[in-house]
Amino acid sequence: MTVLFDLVLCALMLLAALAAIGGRGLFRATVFFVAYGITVALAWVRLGAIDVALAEAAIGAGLTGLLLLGAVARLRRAGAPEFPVRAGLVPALAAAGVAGATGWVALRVPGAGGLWTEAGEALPLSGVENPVTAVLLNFRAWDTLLESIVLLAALLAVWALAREEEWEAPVGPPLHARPGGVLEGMARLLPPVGIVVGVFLVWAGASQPGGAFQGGTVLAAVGLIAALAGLVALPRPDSGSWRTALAAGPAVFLLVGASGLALGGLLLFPPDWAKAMILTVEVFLTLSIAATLALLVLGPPQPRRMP
Amino acid sequence: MTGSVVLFVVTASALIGIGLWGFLVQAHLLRRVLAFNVVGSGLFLLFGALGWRGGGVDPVPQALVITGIVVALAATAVALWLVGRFAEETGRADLPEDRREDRQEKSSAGGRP
Amino acid sequence: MTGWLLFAAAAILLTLGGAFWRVWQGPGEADRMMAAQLVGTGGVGVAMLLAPVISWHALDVAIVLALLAAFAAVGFVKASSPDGAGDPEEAEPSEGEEGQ
Amino acid sequence: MSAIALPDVLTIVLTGLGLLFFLAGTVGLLRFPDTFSRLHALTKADNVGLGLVALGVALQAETWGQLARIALVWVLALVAAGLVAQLVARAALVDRRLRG
Repeated sequence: MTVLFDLVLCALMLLAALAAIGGRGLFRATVFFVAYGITVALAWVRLGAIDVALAEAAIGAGLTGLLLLGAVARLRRAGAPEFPVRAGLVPALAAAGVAGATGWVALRVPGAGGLWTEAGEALPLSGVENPVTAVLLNFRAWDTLLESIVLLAALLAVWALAREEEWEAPVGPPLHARPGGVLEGMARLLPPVGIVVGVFLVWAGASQPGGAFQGGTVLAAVGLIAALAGLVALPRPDSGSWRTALAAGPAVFLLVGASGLALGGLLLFPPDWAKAMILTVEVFLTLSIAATLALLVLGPPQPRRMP
Repeated sequence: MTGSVVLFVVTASALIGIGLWGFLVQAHLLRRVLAFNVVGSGLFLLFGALGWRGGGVDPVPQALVITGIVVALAATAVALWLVGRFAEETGRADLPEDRREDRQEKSSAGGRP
Repeated sequence: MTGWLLFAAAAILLTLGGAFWRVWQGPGEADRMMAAQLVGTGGVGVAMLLAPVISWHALDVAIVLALLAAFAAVGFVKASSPDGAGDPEEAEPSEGEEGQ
Repeated sequence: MSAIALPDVLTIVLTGLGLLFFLAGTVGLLRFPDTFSRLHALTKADNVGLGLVALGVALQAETWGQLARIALVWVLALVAAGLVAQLVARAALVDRRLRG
């Protein structure tokens, strides 16, 4: 039965990907990409990688879809034309060749090994019980620190696209909705639940699937729902409190990591202190991830057109 | 169970191929962002399938993939806002060097930078 | 029980194939969007059915999927409003008067 | 494996019924003639189906936390479906008017 399920799931993933890449019509391709994100999240559930499935569900099936649909509408308003695919034998052969070579090499990788056992042995020293969180925030803390800085850099790149005269305006388009309408009702209903879910995912991340990235993404998503309904005032890019929130995660991470210098080395968490240090980092990291992702989706300050 | 691992490895490789094909045949920049994301998720799945150890995935590739998913979102956001701004300035969503083959588009795009 | 749950999950996935057909076929953007919504609901169902088989933590994935199920649709209705930032309900009163 | 326990039988019956509703929703999505009747088929059938699946899985739950999560998933899915149906239908209406 497992094989039947896997076959159907893989077939759906491939169909959705093909339609998203090769299907005619930008809107259709984008909707297929959203459906594709959902099937990929299910594939991660199937593999038992719940931590990844949570991230993929929140990002692949949530934030990315919102970003893409917004971009499609924006291109349409700009009058950018669409074109048919430039079909030909050479690109198809090249892509098939790379795919075949990748699969062939991947299947010949020796099965034994991995870092499963090493991670398991070091887990008691990491300060947390969830091995994925241990890898993210302790064993490979460098990756995660730099990643949080990459997110910040991406936001700066997006903000750099603002026009000079709009720099003083709040970020994103001027969002509005009918007062008392369905959208506003939804924006009052979902965020309280979403905040509970997001905070739970961060808190639970120490011992079970979840963590700063998954929780932060959920928080960003429900914040965006409130913003889309026009319920929260959007900040200007030069807002001091928002800049503090954006930088708090990497800054606290660096500070806590540097305090490890006295105890052994940069970003080394001694076992007795590890739990408190990791939790501190995670709280601030969640705040920064939520703020950065939400602002990345909203984009730079945009023209205030009168409807 | 190894049968399923083979299936997921093959699917992941095919996804990488599909995404790459999109990169080669689509001139539209938003289509290329989609292709980039499909290649990325194919690679992530490959990590997952190869890290499969009976009942779960090795935590190290899992952590790498989570990092990858978040960075891919950041890159996608930058790319999409860049494409949107490019389209607002030029009225197009493709690059000049990709236009040679589109004869029907040539006449209307002649005056554009 | 494991076998049945996996079968049921596979069957729901198969019905999602129908939703895929509707996304492909359209004809309107609303048709495509709500077919994607069906894929989301089906995905929630599959994640729930996998929970007893794979890991009960799959329920957390189902919660996140269900919480954000409306997300893409909200993005769609926002984006399809005239200025790209509005709400389809706002357009109704004035246009309704025109119709009458 | 010789005798199946009662909760397991109920799980099979409930998830089986849920599957039928998913199937019905998909058939409606494929066969109904216009956007609005398709929306109807989708949100009704689909969420009853998901509810039955949730009940079936709930019978397998081992802790109260799992039960609470299953309930939350269902409630969230119901809310999302209702909201999305409203919003997408409005967007389709506006779209139709604008196109004449």
